[in-house]
Amino acid sequence: MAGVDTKLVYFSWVRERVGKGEERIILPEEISTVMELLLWLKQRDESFAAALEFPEIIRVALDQEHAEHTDKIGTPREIAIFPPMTGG
Amino acid sequence: MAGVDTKLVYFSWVRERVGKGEERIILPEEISTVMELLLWLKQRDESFAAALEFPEIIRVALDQEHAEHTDKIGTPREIAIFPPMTGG
Amino acid sequence: MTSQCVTVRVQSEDFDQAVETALLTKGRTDIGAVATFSGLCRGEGETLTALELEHYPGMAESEIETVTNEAMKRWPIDGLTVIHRYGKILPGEQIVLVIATSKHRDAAFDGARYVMDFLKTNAPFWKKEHRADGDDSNWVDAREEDEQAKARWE
Amino acid sequence: MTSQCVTVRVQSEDFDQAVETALLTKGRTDIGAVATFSGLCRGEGETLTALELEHYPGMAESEIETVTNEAMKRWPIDGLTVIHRYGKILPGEQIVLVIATSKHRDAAFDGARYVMDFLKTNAPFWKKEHRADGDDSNWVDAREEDEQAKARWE
Repeated sequence: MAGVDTKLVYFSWVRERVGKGEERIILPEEISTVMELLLWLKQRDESFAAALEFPEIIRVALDQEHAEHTDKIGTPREIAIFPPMTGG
Repeated sequence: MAGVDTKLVYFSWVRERVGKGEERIILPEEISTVMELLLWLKQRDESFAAALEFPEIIRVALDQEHAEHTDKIGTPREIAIFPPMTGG
Repeated sequence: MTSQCVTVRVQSEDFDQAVETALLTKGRTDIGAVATFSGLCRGEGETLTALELEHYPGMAESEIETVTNEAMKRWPIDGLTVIHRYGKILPGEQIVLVIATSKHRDAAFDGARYVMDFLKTNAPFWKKEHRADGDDSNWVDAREEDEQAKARWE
Repeated sequence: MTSQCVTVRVQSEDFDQAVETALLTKGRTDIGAVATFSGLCRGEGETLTALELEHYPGMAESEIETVTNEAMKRWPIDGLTVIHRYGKILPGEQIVLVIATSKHRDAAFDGARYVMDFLKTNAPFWKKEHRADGDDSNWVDAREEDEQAKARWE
Protein backbone atom coordinates (compact mmCIF):
# COMPACT_ATOMS: atom_id res chain seq x y z
CA MET A 1 0.00 0.00 0.00
CA ALA A 2 2.40 2.66 1.11
CA GLY A 3 4.84 3.92 -1.47
CA VAL A 4 3.18 1.85 -4.21
CA ASP A 5 3.14 3.10 -7.82
CA THR A 6 -0.58 3.35 -8.69
CA LYS A 7 -2.63 4.47 -11.69
CA LEU A 8 -5.32 7.05 -10.94
CA VAL A 9 -8.16 7.55 -13.45
CA TYR A 10 -10.74 10.35 -13.41
CA PHE A 11 -14.16 10.62 -15.04
CA SER A 12 -16.82 13.22 -15.85
CA TRP A 13 -16.47 16.59 -14.13
CA VAL A 14 -13.79 15.26 -11.80
CA ARG A 15 -11.68 14.58 -14.92
CA GLU A 16 -12.47 18.03 -16.32
CA ARG A 17 -11.59 19.84 -13.08
CA VAL A 18 -8.34 18.00 -12.43
CA GLY A 19 -7.46 18.59 -16.09
CA LYS A 20 -6.45 15.04 -16.99
CA GLY A 21 -7.94 11.59 -17.47
CA GLU A 22 -5.24 9.62 -15.70
CA GLU A 23 -1.86 9.79 -14.02
CA ARG A 24 0.51 7.58 -12.07
CA ILE A 25 1.33 8.47 -8.47
CA ILE A 26 3.24 7.04 -5.57
CA LEU A 27 0.72 6.63 -2.75
CA PRO A 28 2.15 8.21 0.42
CA GLU A 29 2.68 5.75 3.27
CA GLU A 30 0.33 7.52 5.65
CA ILE A 31 -2.74 7.05 3.42
CA SER A 32 -4.80 4.07 4.53
CA THR A 33 -8.49 4.63 3.62
CA VAL A 34 -10.36 5.88 0.56
CA MET A 35 -11.36 9.10 2.34
CA GLU A 36 -7.74 9.76 3.36
CA LEU A 37 -6.77 9.45 -0.29
CA LEU A 38 -9.45 11.96 -1.34
CA LEU A 39 -8.38 14.46 1.33
CA TRP A 40 -4.72 14.08 0.39
CA LEU A 41 -5.49 14.59 -3.33
CA LYS A 42 -7.67 17.60 -2.51
CA GLN A 43 -4.71 19.52 -1.02
CA ARG A 44 -2.38 18.82 -3.94
CA ASP A 45 -3.37 21.93 -5.94
CA GLU A 46 -6.25 24.22 -6.91
CA SER A 47 -7.55 21.86 -9.60
CA PHE A 48 -7.91 18.99 -7.15
CA ALA A 49 -9.34 21.36 -4.54
CA ALA A 50 -12.09 22.24 -7.07
CA ALA A 51 -12.68 18.67 -8.19
CA LEU A 52 -12.82 17.25 -4.66
CA GLU A 53 -14.43 20.26 -2.91
CA PHE A 54 -17.12 17.93 -1.47
CA PRO A 55 -15.26 14.65 -1.02
CA GLU A 56 -18.28 12.99 0.63
CA ILE A 57 -20.15 12.89 -2.71
CA ILE A 58 -17.17 11.60 -4.70
CA ARG A 59 -17.17 7.90 -5.65
CA VAL A 60 -14.06 5.74 -5.76
CA ALA A 61 -13.44 2.38 -7.41
CA LEU A 62 -10.45 0.16 -6.55
CA ASP A 63 -9.48 -2.05 -9.49
CA GLN A 64 -12.91 -1.33 -11.03
CA GLU A 65 -14.92 -2.23 -7.94
CA HIS A 66 -16.94 0.32 -5.98
CA ALA A 67 -15.37 1.17 -2.60
CA GLU A 68 -16.75 2.86 0.50
CA HIS A 69 -14.97 5.92 1.89
CA THR A 70 -14.04 3.97 5.00
CA ASP A 71 -12.55 1.04 3.03
CA LYS A 72 -8.83 0.35 3.25
CA ILE A 73 -7.17 1.06 -0.07
CA GLY A 74 -4.87 -1.96 -0.12
CA THR A 75 -2.65 -2.26 -3.19
CA PRO A 76 -4.84 -1.77 -6.27
CA ARG A 77 -3.26 -1.30 -9.67
CA GLU A 78 -5.93 1.24 -10.59
CA ILE A 79 -7.96 3.72 -8.55
CA ALA A 80 -10.88 5.53 -10.26
CA ILE A 81 -12.37 8.76 -8.92
CA PHE A 82 -15.66 10.10 -10.25
CA PRO A 83 -18.98 11.83 -9.43
CA PRO A 84 -22.23 9.93 -8.76
CA MET A 85 -23.19 7.99 -11.89
CA THR A 86 -25.97 9.07 -14.24
CA GLY A 87 -26.30 6.23 -16.72
CA GLY A 88 -29.37 4.37 -17.80
CA MET B 1 -86.71 -6.18 -14.61
CA ALA B 2 -89.49 -8.71 -14.18
CA GLY B 3 -90.90 -10.27 -17.30
CA VAL B 4 -88.40 -8.53 -19.52
CA ASP B 5 -87.18 -10.14 -22.75
CA THR B 6 -83.42 -10.42 -22.31
CA LYS B 7 -80.50 -11.80 -24.32
CA LEU B 8 -78.26 -14.26 -22.48
CA VAL B 9 -74.77 -14.98 -23.82
CA TYR B 10 -72.42 -17.72 -22.64
CA PHE B 11 -68.66 -18.11 -23.00
CA SER B 12 -65.94 -20.71 -22.61
CA TRP B 13 -66.89 -23.91 -20.78
CA VAL B 14 -70.19 -22.40 -19.63
CA ARG B 15 -71.10 -22.06 -23.32
CA GLU B 16 -69.95 -25.62 -24.01
CA ARG B 17 -71.90 -27.10 -21.10
CA VAL B 18 -75.16 -25.26 -21.76
CA GLY B 19 -74.75 -26.21 -25.41
CA LYS B 20 -75.35 -22.78 -26.95
CA GLY B 21 -73.71 -19.39 -27.24
CA GLU B 22 -76.81 -17.29 -26.69
CA GLU B 23 -80.55 -17.34 -26.23
CA ARG B 24 -83.40 -15.00 -25.41
CA ILE B 25 -85.37 -15.50 -22.22
CA ILE B 26 -88.11 -13.83 -20.27
CA LEU B 27 -86.66 -13.08 -16.84
CA PRO B 28 -89.11 -14.35 -14.18
CA GLU B 29 -90.50 -11.64 -11.92
CA GLU B 30 -89.09 -13.14 -8.74
CA ILE B 31 -85.45 -12.83 -9.88
CA SER B 32 -83.83 -9.75 -8.43
CA THR B 33 -80.06 -10.33 -8.00
CA VAL B 34 -77.32 -11.86 -10.12
CA MET B 35 -77.03 -14.87 -7.78
CA GLU B 36 -80.78 -15.46 -7.95
CA LEU B 37 -80.48 -15.54 -11.75
CA LEU B 38 -77.67 -18.11 -11.59
CA LEU B 39 -79.63 -20.34 -9.18
CA TRP B 40 -82.73 -20.10 -11.35
CA LEU B 41 -80.78 -20.98 -14.51
CA LYS B 42 -79.08 -23.87 -12.72
CA GLN B 43 -82.38 -25.66 -12.11
CA ARG B 44 -83.58 -25.28 -15.71
CA ASP B 45 -82.07 -28.56 -16.93
CA GLU B 46 -79.10 -30.90 -16.66
CA SER B 47 -76.93 -28.81 -18.99
CA PHE B 48 -77.34 -25.71 -16.86
CA ALA B 49 -76.89 -27.77 -13.71
CA ALA B 50 -73.50 -28.88 -15.06
CA ALA B 51 -72.48 -25.42 -16.26
CA LEU B 52 -73.50 -23.68 -13.05
CA GLU B 53 -72.59 -26.44 -10.60
CA PHE B 54 -70.52 -23.95 -8.57
CA PRO B 55 -72.36 -20.66 -9.10
CA GLU B 56 -70.03 -18.81 -6.70
CA ILE B 57 -67.16 -19.02 -9.22
CA ILE B 58 -69.27 -17.98 -12.21
CA ARG B 59 -68.89 -14.39 -13.47
CA VAL B 60 -71.72 -12.29 -14.83
CA ALA B 61 -71.70 -9.12 -16.91
CA LEU B 62 -74.74 -6.88 -17.32
CA ASP B 63 -74.64 -5.00 -20.62
CA GLN B 64 -70.92 -5.81 -20.86
CA GLU B 65 -70.02 -4.59 -17.37
CA HIS B 66 -68.84 -6.90 -14.59
CA ALA B 67 -71.45 -7.41 -11.87
CA GLU B 68 -71.20 -8.78 -8.33
CA HIS B 69 -73.42 -11.70 -7.33
CA THR B 70 -75.26 -9.46 -4.90
CA ASP B 71 -75.95 -6.76 -7.53
CA LYS B 72 -79.52 -6.11 -8.65
CA ILE B 73 -80.00 -7.17 -12.24
CA GLY B 74 -82.11 -4.21 -13.35
CA THR B 75 -83.16 -4.25 -17.02
CA PRO B 76 -80.11 -5.01 -19.13
CA ARG B 77 -80.47 -5.85 -22.79
CA GLU B 78 -77.68 -8.43 -22.52
CA ILE B 79 -76.51 -10.67 -19.68
CA ALA B 80 -73.24 -12.60 -20.12
CA ILE B 81 -72.35 -15.66 -18.07
CA PHE B 82 -68.82 -17.09 -18.07
CA PRO B 83 -66.01 -18.66 -16.01
CA PRO B 84 -63.13 -16.67 -14.48
CA MET B 85 -61.13 -15.03 -17.28
CA THR B 86 -57.76 -16.29 -18.43
CA GLY B 87 -56.57 -13.71 -20.93
CA GLY B 88 -53.26 -11.93 -21.10
CA MET C 1 -49.23 13.84 -32.40
CA THR C 2 -51.07 14.65 -29.21
CA SER C 3 -49.28 14.37 -25.90
CA GLN C 4 -51.44 11.48 -24.68
CA CYS C 5 -52.31 8.65 -26.96
CA VAL C 6 -54.07 5.42 -26.08
CA THR C 7 -54.59 2.58 -28.52
CA VAL C 8 -56.59 -0.57 -27.72
CA ARG C 9 -56.97 -3.33 -30.28
CA VAL C 10 -58.51 -6.80 -30.06
CA GLN C 11 -57.67 -8.76 -33.19
CA SER C 12 -56.94 -12.24 -34.54
CA GLU C 13 -53.92 -11.11 -36.58
CA ASP C 14 -50.40 -11.06 -35.17
CA PHE C 15 -48.78 -7.71 -34.34
CA ASP C 16 -45.33 -6.19 -34.74
CA GLN C 17 -43.90 -4.78 -31.52
CA ALA C 18 -41.39 -2.61 -33.40
CA VAL C 19 -44.12 -1.00 -35.51
CA GLU C 20 -46.29 -0.32 -32.46
CA THR C 21 -43.34 1.16 -30.54
CA ALA C 22 -42.45 3.43 -33.46
CA LEU C 23 -46.05 4.72 -33.56
CA LEU C 24 -45.65 5.90 -29.96
CA THR C 25 -42.09 7.26 -30.14
CA LYS C 26 -41.30 8.32 -33.71
CA GLY C 27 -40.54 12.01 -34.10
CA ARG C 28 -40.85 12.65 -30.36
CA THR C 29 -38.06 13.90 -28.11
CA ASP C 30 -40.01 14.16 -24.84
CA ILE C 31 -40.18 10.41 -24.09
CA GLY C 32 -37.44 9.05 -21.86
CA ALA C 33 -38.82 5.62 -21.08
CA VAL C 34 -40.55 2.83 -23.00
CA ALA C 35 -41.72 -0.21 -21.03
CA THR C 36 -43.03 -3.10 -23.09
CA PHE C 37 -44.56 -6.42 -22.19
CA SER C 38 -45.39 -9.19 -24.59
CA GLY C 39 -47.07 -12.42 -23.61
CA LEU C 40 -46.27 -15.51 -25.67
CA CYS C 41 -48.00 -18.86 -26.05
CA ARG C 42 -46.05 -21.57 -24.21
CA GLY C 43 -45.87 -25.13 -25.49
CA GLU C 44 -45.65 -26.62 -21.98
CA GLY C 45 -42.93 -29.07 -22.93
CA GLU C 46 -44.53 -29.83 -26.31
CA THR C 47 -47.73 -31.10 -24.67
CA LEU C 48 -49.65 -28.21 -26.31
CA THR C 49 -50.10 -27.76 -30.04
CA ALA C 50 -52.06 -24.50 -29.74
CA LEU C 51 -54.14 -22.24 -27.54
CA GLU C 52 -57.57 -21.16 -28.74
CA LEU C 53 -58.54 -17.78 -27.33
CA GLU C 54 -62.24 -17.02 -27.03
CA HIS C 55 -63.32 -13.46 -26.24
CA TYR C 56 -66.43 -11.41 -25.63
CA PRO C 57 -66.50 -8.91 -28.52
CA GLY C 58 -67.21 -5.39 -27.37
CA MET C 59 -66.70 -6.06 -23.69
CA ALA C 60 -63.10 -7.17 -24.31
CA GLU C 61 -62.28 -3.78 -25.81
CA SER C 62 -64.24 -1.80 -23.24
CA GLU C 63 -62.68 -3.61 -20.25
CA ILE C 64 -59.18 -2.96 -21.62
CA GLU C 65 -60.13 0.68 -22.15
CA THR C 66 -61.30 0.92 -18.53
CA VAL C 67 -57.90 -0.37 -17.42
CA THR C 68 -55.92 1.95 -19.70
CA ASN C 69 -57.97 4.95 -18.58
CA GLU C 70 -57.23 4.13 -14.95
CA ALA C 71 -53.51 3.76 -15.73
CA MET C 72 -53.45 7.13 -17.51
CA LYS C 73 -55.05 8.70 -14.43
CA ARG C 74 -52.62 7.09 -12.00
CA TRP C 75 -49.31 7.81 -13.76
CA PRO C 76 -47.89 10.48 -16.08
CA ILE C 77 -48.00 8.23 -19.12
CA ASP C 78 -47.55 9.74 -22.59
CA GLY C 79 -48.62 6.79 -24.71
CA LEU C 80 -50.23 3.45 -24.03
CA THR C 81 -50.87 0.69 -26.55
CA VAL C 82 -52.60 -2.58 -25.74
CA ILE C 83 -53.18 -5.31 -28.31
CA HIS C 84 -54.80 -8.63 -27.43
CA ARG C 85 -55.27 -11.43 -29.93
CA TYR C 86 -58.02 -14.03 -30.12
CA GLY C 87 -58.38 -17.24 -32.12
CA LYS C 88 -55.84 -20.04 -32.55
CA ILE C 89 -52.33 -19.19 -31.40
CA LEU C 90 -49.36 -21.56 -31.74
CA PRO C 91 -46.58 -22.08 -29.17
CA GLY C 92 -44.00 -19.29 -29.49
CA GLU C 93 -46.53 -16.88 -31.02
CA GLN C 94 -47.56 -13.59 -29.42
CA ILE C 95 -50.84 -13.27 -27.48
CA VAL C 96 -50.72 -9.81 -25.92
CA LEU C 97 -48.71 -6.59 -26.13
CA VAL C 98 -48.60 -3.65 -23.74
CA ILE C 99 -46.41 -0.60 -24.38
CA ALA C 100 -46.29 2.37 -21.99
CA THR C 101 -44.19 5.47 -22.66
CA SER C 102 -43.36 8.26 -20.25
CA LYS C 103 -40.77 10.85 -19.36
CA HIS C 104 -39.41 8.66 -16.56
CA ARG C 105 -39.12 4.91 -16.14
CA ASP C 106 -41.27 4.44 -13.03
CA ALA C 107 -44.47 5.56 -14.74
CA ALA C 108 -43.72 3.44 -17.81
CA PHE C 109 -42.95 0.29 -15.78
CA ASP C 110 -45.88 0.77 -13.38
CA GLY C 111 -48.31 1.57 -16.20
CA ALA C 112 -47.40 -1.48 -18.28
CA ARG C 113 -47.54 -3.84 -15.31
CA TYR C 114 -50.78 -2.42 -13.97
CA VAL C 115 -52.45 -2.90 -17.35
CA MET C 116 -51.22 -6.50 -17.56
CA ASP C 117 -52.35 -7.33 -14.01
CA PHE C 118 -55.89 -6.01 -14.56
CA LEU C 119 -56.18 -7.33 -18.08
CA LYS C 120 -55.41 -10.84 -16.81
CA THR C 121 -58.35 -10.92 -14.42
CA ASN C 122 -60.82 -8.38 -15.88
CA ALA C 123 -60.72 -8.67 -19.66
CA PRO C 124 -63.13 -11.32 -21.00
CA PHE C 125 -60.78 -13.78 -22.70
CA TRP C 126 -60.58 -17.53 -22.13
CA LYS C 127 -57.85 -19.90 -23.22
CA LYS C 128 -58.57 -23.43 -24.41
CA GLU C 129 -55.79 -25.96 -24.87
CA HIS C 130 -55.22 -28.03 -27.97
CA ARG C 131 -53.09 -30.89 -26.74
CA ALA C 132 -50.56 -32.99 -28.59
CA ASP C 133 -52.37 -36.13 -27.40
CA GLY C 134 -55.50 -35.02 -29.27
CA ASP C 135 -57.44 -33.84 -26.21
CA ASP C 136 -58.99 -30.48 -27.09
CA SER C 137 -61.39 -30.24 -24.18
CA ASN C 138 -59.35 -28.46 -21.48
CA TRP C 139 -59.82 -24.82 -20.60
CA VAL C 140 -56.93 -23.11 -18.81
CA ASP C 141 -57.73 -22.48 -15.14
CA ALA C 142 -57.58 -18.97 -13.71
CA ARG C 143 -54.50 -18.57 -11.51
CA GLU C 144 -54.81 -17.45 -7.90
CA GLU C 145 -51.52 -15.56 -8.40
CA ASP C 146 -53.25 -13.36 -10.96
CA GLU C 147 -55.87 -12.27 -8.42
CA GLN C 148 -53.09 -11.54 -5.93
CA ALA C 149 -51.14 -9.56 -8.55
CA LYS C 150 -54.15 -7.30 -9.02
CA ALA C 151 -54.47 -6.76 -5.28
CA ARG C 152 -51.02 -5.15 -5.02
CA TRP C 153 -52.32 -2.03 -6.76
CA GLU C 154 -55.04 -1.34 -4.18
CA MET D 1 -29.72 -22.51 -27.13
CA THR D 2 -29.09 -22.91 -23.41
CA SER D 3 -31.91 -22.37 -20.98
CA GLN D 4 -30.30 -19.30 -19.39
CA CYS D 5 -28.66 -16.69 -21.53
CA VAL D 6 -27.24 -13.37 -20.44
CA THR D 7 -25.88 -10.76 -22.84
CA VAL D 8 -24.21 -7.52 -21.73
CA ARG D 9 -22.93 -5.04 -24.28
CA VAL D 10 -21.50 -1.53 -23.92
CA GLN D 11 -21.22 0.09 -27.32
CA SER D 12 -21.41 3.40 -29.18
CA GLU D 13 -23.59 2.02 -31.99
CA ASP D 14 -27.37 2.03 -31.86
CA PHE D 15 -29.21 -1.24 -31.28
CA ASP D 16 -32.37 -2.86 -32.65
CA GLN D 17 -34.82 -3.96 -29.98
CA ALA D 18 -36.60 -6.35 -32.37
CA VAL D 19 -33.34 -8.11 -33.27
CA GLU D 20 -32.34 -8.46 -29.61
CA THR D 21 -35.78 -9.77 -28.66
CA ALA D 22 -35.67 -12.34 -31.46
CA LEU D 23 -32.28 -13.57 -30.21
CA LEU D 24 -33.90 -14.39 -26.87
CA THR D 25 -37.20 -15.81 -28.09
CA LYS D 26 -36.78 -17.25 -31.59
CA GLY D 27 -37.45 -20.96 -31.84
CA ARG D 28 -38.40 -21.23 -28.18
CA THR D 29 -41.79 -22.30 -26.90
CA ASP D 30 -41.06 -22.19 -23.15
CA ILE D 31 -41.08 -18.39 -22.77
CA GLY D 32 -44.39 -16.86 -21.75
CA ALA D 33 -43.29 -13.32 -20.88
CA VAL D 34 -40.97 -10.73 -22.38
CA ALA D 35 -40.46 -7.49 -20.44
CA THR D 36 -38.48 -4.79 -22.21
CA PHE D 37 -37.30 -1.37 -21.18
CA SER D 38 -35.67 1.16 -23.44
CA GLY D 39 -34.34 4.50 -22.29
CA LEU D 40 -34.37 7.34 -24.80
CA CYS D 41 -32.55 10.69 -24.91
CA ARG D 42 -34.96 13.52 -24.09
CA GLY D 43 -34.64 16.93 -25.73
CA GLU D 44 -36.00 18.76 -22.67
CA GLY D 45 -38.23 21.06 -24.72
CA GLU D 46 -35.57 21.53 -27.42
CA THR D 47 -33.09 23.00 -24.95
CA LEU D 48 -30.79 20.00 -25.54
CA THR D 49 -29.11 19.17 -28.83
CA ALA D 50 -27.42 16.00 -27.55
CA LEU D 51 -26.23 14.01 -24.58
CA GLU D 52 -22.61 12.88 -24.45
CA LEU D 53 -22.23 9.67 -22.45
CA GLU D 54 -18.87 9.00 -20.85
CA HIS D 55 -18.15 5.57 -19.39
CA TYR D 56 -15.46 3.65 -17.56
CA PRO D 57 -14.48 0.89 -20.00
CA GLY D 58 -14.23 -2.49 -18.34
CA MET D 59 -15.93 -1.46 -15.14
CA ALA D 60 -19.11 -0.49 -17.02
CA GLU D 61 -19.43 -4.04 -18.36
CA SER D 62 -18.48 -5.72 -15.08
CA GLU D 63 -20.93 -3.63 -13.00
CA ILE D 64 -23.78 -4.48 -15.37
CA GLU D 65 -22.77 -8.14 -15.20
CA THR D 66 -22.89 -7.99 -11.40
CA VAL D 67 -26.45 -6.66 -11.62
CA THR D 68 -27.57 -9.23 -14.20
CA ASN D 69 -26.07 -12.07 -12.15
CA GLU D 70 -27.98 -10.91 -9.10
CA ALA D 71 -31.21 -10.68 -11.12
CA MET D 72 -30.71 -14.22 -12.45
CA LYS D 73 -30.28 -15.45 -8.88
CA ARG D 74 -33.36 -13.65 -7.60
CA TRP D 75 -35.90 -14.58 -10.28
CA PRO D 76 -36.52 -17.51 -12.65
CA ILE D 77 -35.35 -15.57 -15.69
CA ASP D 78 -34.64 -17.43 -18.94
CA GLY D 79 -32.86 -14.71 -20.87
CA LEU D 80 -31.50 -11.27 -20.01
CA THR D 81 -30.02 -8.77 -22.44
CA VAL D 82 -28.59 -5.39 -21.42
CA ILE D 83 -27.14 -2.94 -23.92
CA HIS D 84 -25.87 0.49 -22.87
CA ARG D 85 -24.53 3.04 -25.35
CA TYR D 86 -21.83 5.66 -24.86
CA GLY D 87 -20.77 8.67 -26.93
CA LYS D 88 -22.98 11.34 -28.46
CA ILE D 89 -26.69 10.55 -28.49
CA LEU D 90 -29.34 12.80 -30.04
CA PRO D 91 -32.82 13.53 -28.63
CA GLY D 92 -35.17 10.67 -29.50
CA GLU D 93 -32.31 8.18 -29.86
CA GLN D 94 -31.92 5.09 -27.70
CA ILE D 95 -29.50 5.01 -24.74
CA VAL D 96 -30.19 1.74 -22.96
CA LEU D 97 -32.06 -1.51 -23.50
CA VAL D 98 -33.02 -4.22 -21.01
CA ILE D 99 -34.93 -7.35 -22.03
CA ALA D 100 -35.89 -10.06 -19.54
CA THR D 101 -37.70 -13.25 -20.57
CA SER D 102 -39.32 -15.79 -18.31
CA LYS D 103 -42.10 -18.32 -18.08
CA HIS D 104 -44.31 -15.88 -16.14
CA ARG D 105 -44.65 -12.13 -16.22
CA ASP D 106 -43.66 -11.30 -12.63
CA ALA D 107 -40.09 -12.54 -13.04
CA ALA D 108 -39.73 -10.75 -16.39
CA PHE D 109 -41.08 -7.44 -15.05
CA ASP D 110 -39.13 -7.61 -11.78
CA GLY D 111 -35.92 -8.65 -13.51
CA ALA D 112 -36.02 -5.84 -16.08
CA ARG D 113 -36.84 -3.19 -13.50
CA TYR D 114 -34.25 -4.41 -11.00
CA VAL D 115 -31.56 -4.24 -13.65
CA MET D 116 -32.57 -0.69 -14.63
CA ASP D 117 -32.69 0.49 -11.01
CA PHE D 118 -29.20 -0.79 -10.19
CA LEU D 119 -27.73 0.15 -13.54
CA LYS D 120 -28.81 3.77 -12.95
CA THR D 121 -26.83 4.14 -9.74
CA ASN D 122 -24.07 1.51 -10.00
CA ALA D 123 -22.89 1.42 -13.61
CA PRO D 124 -20.13 3.98 -14.32
CA PHE D 125 -21.74 6.19 -16.95
CA TRP D 126 -22.05 9.97 -16.87
CA LYS D 127 -24.22 12.19 -19.06
CA LYS D 128 -23.08 15.59 -20.29
CA GLU D 129 -25.51 18.01 -21.90
CA HIS D 130 -24.97 19.76 -25.21
CA ARG D 131 -27.36 22.67 -25.06
CA ALA D 132 -29.07 24.53 -27.85
CA ASP D 133 -27.71 27.81 -26.44
CA GLY D 134 -24.14 26.59 -27.01
CA ASP D 135 -23.38 25.73 -23.39
CA ASP D 136 -21.69 22.34 -23.37
CA SER D 137 -20.41 22.42 -19.80
CA ASN D 138 -23.26 20.90 -17.78
CA TRP D 139 -23.17 17.37 -16.43
CA VAL D 140 -26.53 15.80 -15.54
CA ASP D 141 -26.99 15.55 -11.77
CA ALA D 142 -27.66 12.22 -10.12
CA ARG D 143 -31.31 11.98 -9.02
CA GLU D 144 -32.26 11.21 -5.44
CA GLU D 145 -35.21 9.23 -6.83
CA ASP D 146 -32.76 6.82 -8.43
CA GLU D 147 -31.16 6.02 -5.07
CA GLN D 148 -34.63 5.50 -3.60
CA ALA D 149 -35.61 3.25 -6.50
CA LYS D 150 -32.65 1.00 -5.73
CA ALA D 151 -33.60 0.84 -2.05
CA ARG D 152 -36.98 -0.76 -2.79
CA TRP D 153 -35.24 -4.04 -3.67
CA GLU D 154 -33.55 -4.43 -0.28
